[in-house]
Amino acid sequence: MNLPVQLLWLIPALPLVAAGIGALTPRGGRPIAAGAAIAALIGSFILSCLALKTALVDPAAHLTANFSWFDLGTGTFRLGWLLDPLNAFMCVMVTFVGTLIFIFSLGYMKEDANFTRFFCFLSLFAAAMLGIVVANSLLLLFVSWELVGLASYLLIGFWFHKPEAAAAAKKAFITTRIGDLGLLLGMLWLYDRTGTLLFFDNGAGCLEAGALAGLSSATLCSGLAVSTAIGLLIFCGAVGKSGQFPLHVWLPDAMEGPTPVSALIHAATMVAAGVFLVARVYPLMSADQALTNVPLHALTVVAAIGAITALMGAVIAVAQNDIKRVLAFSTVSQLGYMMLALGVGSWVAAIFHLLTHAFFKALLFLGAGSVIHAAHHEQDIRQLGGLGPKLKVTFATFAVGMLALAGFPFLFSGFWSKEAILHAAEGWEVSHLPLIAGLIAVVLTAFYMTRLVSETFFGHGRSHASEHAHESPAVMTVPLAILAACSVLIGFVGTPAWPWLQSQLTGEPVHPHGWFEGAGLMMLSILLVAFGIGAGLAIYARRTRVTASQRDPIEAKAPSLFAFLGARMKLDELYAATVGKVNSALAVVSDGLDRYVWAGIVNFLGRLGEFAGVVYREADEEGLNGGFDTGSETLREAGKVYSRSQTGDAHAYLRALAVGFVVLVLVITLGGLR
Amino acid sequence: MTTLQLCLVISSLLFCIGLVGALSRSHTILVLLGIELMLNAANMNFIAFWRFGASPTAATGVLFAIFSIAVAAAEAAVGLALVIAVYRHQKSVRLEEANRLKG
Amino acid sequence: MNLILVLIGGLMLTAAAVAMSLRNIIHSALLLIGSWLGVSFFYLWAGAEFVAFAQVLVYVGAVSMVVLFAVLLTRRDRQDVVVAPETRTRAISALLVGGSVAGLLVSAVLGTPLATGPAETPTLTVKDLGTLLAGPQAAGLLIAGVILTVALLGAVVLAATDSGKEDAS
Amino acid sequence: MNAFPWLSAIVFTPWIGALILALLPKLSPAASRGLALLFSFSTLAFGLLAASGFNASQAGYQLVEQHRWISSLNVDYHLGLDGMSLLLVLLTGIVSPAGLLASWRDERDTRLFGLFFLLLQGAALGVFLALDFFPWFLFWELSLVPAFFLIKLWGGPGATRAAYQFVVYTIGGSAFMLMGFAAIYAATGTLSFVQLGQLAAQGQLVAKLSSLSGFWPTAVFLGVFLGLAVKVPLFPFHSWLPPAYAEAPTGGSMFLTGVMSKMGVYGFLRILWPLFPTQLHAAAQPLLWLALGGVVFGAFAAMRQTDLKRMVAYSSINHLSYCLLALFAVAAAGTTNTAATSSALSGALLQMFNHGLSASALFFCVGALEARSGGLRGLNDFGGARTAAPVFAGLCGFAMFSSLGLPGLNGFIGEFLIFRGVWGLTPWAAAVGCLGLFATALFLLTFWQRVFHGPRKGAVAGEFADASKLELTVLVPLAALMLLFGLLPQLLVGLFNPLVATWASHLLP
Amino acid sequence: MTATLERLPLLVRDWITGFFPEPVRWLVSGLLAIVAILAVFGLYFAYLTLAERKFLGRFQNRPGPNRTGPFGLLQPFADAVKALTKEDIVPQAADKLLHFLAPCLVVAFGLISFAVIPFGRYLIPVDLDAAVLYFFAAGVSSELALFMAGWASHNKYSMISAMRALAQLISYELPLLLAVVPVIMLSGTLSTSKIVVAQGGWTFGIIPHWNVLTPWGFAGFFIFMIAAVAETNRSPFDLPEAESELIAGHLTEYSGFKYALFFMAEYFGMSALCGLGVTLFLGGWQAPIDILQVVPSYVWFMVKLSCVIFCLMWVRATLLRLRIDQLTRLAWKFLVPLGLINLGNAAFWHLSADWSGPLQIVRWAISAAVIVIPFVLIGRTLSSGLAPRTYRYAT
Repeated sequence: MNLPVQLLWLIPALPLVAAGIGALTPRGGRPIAAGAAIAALIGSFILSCLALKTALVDPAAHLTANFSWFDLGTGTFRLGWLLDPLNAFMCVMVTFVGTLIFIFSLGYMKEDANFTRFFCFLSLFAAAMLGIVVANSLLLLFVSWELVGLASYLLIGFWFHKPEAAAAAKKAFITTRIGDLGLLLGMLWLYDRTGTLLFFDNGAGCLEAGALAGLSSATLCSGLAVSTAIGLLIFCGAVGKSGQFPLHVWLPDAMEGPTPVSALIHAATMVAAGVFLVARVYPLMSADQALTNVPLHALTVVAAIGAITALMGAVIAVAQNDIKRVLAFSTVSQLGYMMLALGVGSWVAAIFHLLTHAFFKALLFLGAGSVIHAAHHEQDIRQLGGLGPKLKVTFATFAVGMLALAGFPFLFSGFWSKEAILHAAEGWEVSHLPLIAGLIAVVLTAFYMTRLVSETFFGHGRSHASEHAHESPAVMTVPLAILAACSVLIGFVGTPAWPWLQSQLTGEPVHPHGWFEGAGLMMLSILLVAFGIGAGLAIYARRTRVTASQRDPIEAKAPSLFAFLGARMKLDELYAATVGKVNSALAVVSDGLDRYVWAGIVNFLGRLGEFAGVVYREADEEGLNGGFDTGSETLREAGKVYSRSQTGDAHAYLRALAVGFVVLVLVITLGGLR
Repeated sequence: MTTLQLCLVISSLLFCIGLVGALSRSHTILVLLGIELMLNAANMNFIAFWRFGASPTAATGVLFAIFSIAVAAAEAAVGLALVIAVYRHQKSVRLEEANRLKG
Repeated sequence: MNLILVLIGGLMLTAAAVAMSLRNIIHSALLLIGSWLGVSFFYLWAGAEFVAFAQVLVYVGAVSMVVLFAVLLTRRDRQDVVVAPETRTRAISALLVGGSVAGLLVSAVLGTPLATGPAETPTLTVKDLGTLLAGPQAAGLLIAGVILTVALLGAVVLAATDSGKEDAS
Repeated sequence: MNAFPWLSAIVFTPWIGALILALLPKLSPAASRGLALLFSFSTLAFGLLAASGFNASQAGYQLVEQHRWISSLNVDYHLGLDGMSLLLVLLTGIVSPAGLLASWRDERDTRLFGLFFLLLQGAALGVFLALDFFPWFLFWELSLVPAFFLIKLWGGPGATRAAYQFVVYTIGGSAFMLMGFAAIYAATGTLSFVQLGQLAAQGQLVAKLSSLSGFWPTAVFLGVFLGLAVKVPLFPFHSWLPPAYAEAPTGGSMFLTGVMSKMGVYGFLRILWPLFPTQLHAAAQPLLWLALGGVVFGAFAAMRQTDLKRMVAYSSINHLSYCLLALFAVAAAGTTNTAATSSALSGALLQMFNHGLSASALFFCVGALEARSGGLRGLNDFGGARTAAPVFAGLCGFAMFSSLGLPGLNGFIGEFLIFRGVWGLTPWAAAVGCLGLFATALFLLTFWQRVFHGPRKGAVAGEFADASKLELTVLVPLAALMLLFGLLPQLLVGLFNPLVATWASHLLP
Repeated sequence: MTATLERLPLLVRDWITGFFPEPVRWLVSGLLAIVAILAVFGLYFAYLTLAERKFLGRFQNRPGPNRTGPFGLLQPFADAVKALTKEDIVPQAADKLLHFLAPCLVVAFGLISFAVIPFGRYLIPVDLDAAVLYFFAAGVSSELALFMAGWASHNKYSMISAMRALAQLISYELPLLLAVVPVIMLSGTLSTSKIVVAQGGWTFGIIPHWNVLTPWGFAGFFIFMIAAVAETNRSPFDLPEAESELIAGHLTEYSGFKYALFFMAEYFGMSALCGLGVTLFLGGWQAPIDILQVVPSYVWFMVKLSCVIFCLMWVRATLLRLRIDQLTRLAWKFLVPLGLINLGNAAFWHLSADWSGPLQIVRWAISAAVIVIPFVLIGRTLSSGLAPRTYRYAT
């Protein structure tokens, strides 16, 4: 049984309907909202599996279903669905991980008053993410992309009565929107150049050869290929969404949301969207690779950003004390890995890591959620400790996740995907700096994860909360177990020995390379992992923390460095001092212009009018009236003189008139004057 | 004597009757009435010249007569109002007594 | 043709002459009205129907009324309407002046060779007149209207009782 | 279509309502409210009827009514409906009843309020339908009178000043326009938009104006431009707007922003552009800067406002400037890029409609907040309202996200099309304009965060009711329309697309 | 059949003139018209007096004259015999000539007005081009007779009443003319026959195109009728004959047949003015409905005339007499301004003649507003401060 691509829209539609149901359910209807959400996502999962099966029939094909959205001038604007292995895998991953997170939330959010709304938002979140995945149009993708932003806004600010949560939500939305503006511009440019936003449209799509050739052949004034510029603008969106440097600042703050939300954001939905986007438009991003005379390749920038982010995230994570923040920065770091992989040309490795990371990061966040739930919402690792014996299932699964993230050799999925990335970075001709950054990050990752586990689960409880912790209910632990199992197993679909995933993604057979082809690098990384874990154990597990106020061993050695890292390299402060200042200055200027300049001009004109009125009045009174007065006076004087010839007898006048008339006529006629 | 001349003679006589009346009577109202008669005589001339003139279609004479009648009406109204005003001041309607501009 | 004219003229002139010589003002006013009616008959005879009716309307309807009112308003008792006879010198001088003017005019009329126009009465409809008045002669009409209005206002102002001023004088 | 004068019915039915209200001085407040609402709804009903008889595949005027009016001035009573008019008539039909409902609880002389409101509605409809300058200008100026009284009599404490400023400023602009049209009339002897448009298309309008004197084409263009620019308003002719919108009663603000501001944009599209294509083309570069100024400064100035109504007012400046941005970009570029041109124009038309919906909904929400807090509407007077009134908060959020252009809601598609078009014509303008998009999101979210999030404080600390039935009656249909037109823009685009296609293909170089 | 009936009076005239030689036929024809008017309206006058007495009786809940002949139908003749046989008294101090002339003139001027009224499609004694002007010229002349009667009687009541009558007539001349001018403007002629023709035609066959059925015409008709009542000195404007103040006004010193002549002149004047009103506003001899044209036009005219006169009787029976200052105030402050506004209104109507479609409704609305709003405003201003009279000692 296959899923025809025309019905692909059902995958995002099901959770969307669930979101609608959740929105309309009153607060009391908990089972309805939650049931609808979970059932819809399970339905989507089944459909996704069917879609995957469909896609794998011919992995190289791009199945599309396009339709007209509205008329535009003489043409129409079209949207569509796309089915290929890339998004089929993504669908399966998102729905599967999402389902487990939803189930976990049943337990985690049990006591929250806004339970129904939470599931409504979760469904919306999942629907939007699935929309991104199945879209065959950059615009449809953008629409879903923004909806993801909206859903994340709502979920991060779920506990909006906390000012921090509200602020974090706003920060997430605004920060990602900055990137989105780049994406929007890129999209506009792409649309303008190619006349379509459909990815694949039987050869007419914007990711197909015809369009790409046109894009990469055109250059800007600086010599940059248009495709490079568009690619970088689109990448801006990914930077914002995937928490890449320099727009990563929202991601740690997003921990203000409920933990399942963090899991969803970090594992399945939001941050993965950026990586997915770059992978989706990879043909466009790499269109300039063939050009040699351009100053910059798009992917070079991607690799650089990825490397910086990977390293920076790992470094900052070392000095965090909040269990979720450590995980958050690890996510930043891991996403940097993925971008790095994309940048160095191996989008397949990036997707592989995206999939494995989704499982173990979900596992870690849910585990952390379980811990927090058990410890009565205590998140500071210095306050925890000694939870291992009390939370056995949580501890075991968390440990699996930690090992996967740290890249513990062979058994865990994280190892394989990370190896694939490092392998790709080694093969990059441009520079080896990304490889070096990656390797350093490997050590740090192993180290801070060991620190996290040691502080949380070893030793003994350092607070009332951790001492009285008890294991979470089965509704929370079962998803943990499933995820743990997956974290182990998922890695084996893409080992160098059996690169099934890679071949399915690219649609062409990838030959397994021998065990020893990349053995040197693998050995190096194994050593580095071992070193990291060893160092961590040596520093944190051998002598466990006794009291919560005790200083961190590293802090004791380098207090200023630790404080700097703990404050996330002071980037937030930097932004506040630059971007924020400029922004508010602009606002002040605009407002001032309005209040004083424009209003001032208008008022000035008004005053001018008043003044003119005064002037006219004066001129009227003094000039015109004065002249008339004088003239009248003169006339009156003249009249006085003339009036003396008047006697006042009307008869006399009349008689004079008549006599005068007769005399005049006689004079004229008789005098011959005619 | 043509008809036109007859008309003109009649109007001339009417005019002179008015003139004599206006000159001989001392009652202001009668003086005014005399003047009205003179105006009427003039109007008759307009009509007569229109009737026997070169181009009766032009109707200039008729129009002139109409305007003249209108103005005569105004004249009568103002004149009689003056008579009343003067009478109120001087308790007399004799014209020769109304020779002061100050009342 | 001329007979009618002579009849009308005789009636009119007689009425006017008698009116101008009567002592009772009321009677002379009423006789003058007769004279004015005669003028309007002359207009009718000449074919100027509209002017004739206007003449009746204005003179018989309006001016005569104003005259009668004026007469009645300027008397203290009933006998005031019979005025004293005029002085002889004045009458003689008036007749002299009037006679000379009449002689002058009549001789001028009779001594001037006047062209005679069409024997037929010219037709002039009210519509033609209206078109003329609203079109080429509109300025005249407007001015006449303004004059009438001003005259009316002036007459009202003049005739209106102003007791304060009366006392002051 | 039969000969029934649909368009006259659309224009005059509200006036008939006003007349009835005027003739029934003893009417009870409830009855006069109901009557006013009934007549206000007539526009929507007639508009939908007209839309059902409207041939959407045709670009020209339909349901035309043309009657000789003043023969000596060559003035016709000429009404016509094309896609753009229909769009705005429908918008008026939606916004006006909502505006009346917004002031439903205002007890101050309801009869007079309804009367003025209906007068205003009829005048605005007349502006959208008249095809001859004479009736058009009559309607245009007639709309000022009721608007003035609505602001002055039912407005806030600064209403008198705001109302005077509004009227004087607008009349000042209109005076220039009137002079311009006087010159046009002197030169051509006609005031019909259709005839003038044909003249302009043949280049004769400028020639005839030039025959008066060389500077007339430019002077007339500037005059007409000023009249329209003040009405929209185009930055920097906007300083009347924030006080007027802020001081007007809620219903008035809704109508002002929802409909009256569209009159200016409509004028730009209906008059200035067809009549003066060359002048507009020549002036388009600086005008583009002004429009951008409106986009950017409007958004950033909004960020500084602490009065919510003023904030929304500034957002209106920002949103309307997008429409003008599109038009000026089209005018600046000429005919080179048909796809981008039709995109920009479609976007501008959509934006007009969508801004009408979302901005009036926002004003309604602010009005509702004001009603709850007893007149307070400062940014810092609220907090945590979402806890107290979740449904109201949700609906308000709908309006807000629609206004900031969230995809899936109606605001997005217009802005997208505008930016797509502007990018194709003048990329730098689109890039700068993005700044406005960003700032819009910033201030709207600040609004949302301060008022609805955080702990309950300020006016919300005490009793704070959730959305009443009345508010639901207004907001739910509005929200539904926002969603509907966001998902199916074809419903609107289909009305005017032939028109846009014609415009795009008949541009002067 | 209808055509024959319509032409019946003409046929009779031609039949009679046929007995006379050609050169004097025109004279005979003119005399016939005079005789016919005298006969018809003499009879009409006679029965009007009867009708008025009967109606007044009914209004006052009494039978009215019913003894002379069946239903009192012979009463007018009895009255005539009585008037003829009464002594003719002339006061000692009277201006005898004028005293005699006055009743003769008043009847003569009353009669000559009939010359220009179109009684039927073919029935107009003199079809003058300036007929309306003629009518008013004839009308004003009767004022003179009134003055003569007042002056000649040598009686201060008569004199005062004559002065009052003149003031009243002059005052109401103006609204009367102002009401007529719009009709002339709209029909573009002064000829009464053409004015009637201009009101021909029906919308949908049932709504006649009479002037009264337009806003300006409606207002004009009412102004005209009010002024007409005043012009004929009828109640409530019968101040000159206010018996409580002036005994019988200018009629005080008249008796016998002279008195009857004044009485007759009053009724002739009323008939003539109402006839003019019918001509100008009510479509003259035009039938009210298309299909009713089978009835001869002169019947329609008389029916309309009788209806209007009946209304005047009704008014007389209903309304109270005005005071002299109220009377003049009504004319100058109310009717004249309204008439002037109505003039502008008619001008608007004339200028908007080519409005069609919905503009017609606008035209009606504007026109109605132009007349209704001033009506209300002026009415309110004039009646402000006037409360219903209260009687101090009555409860």
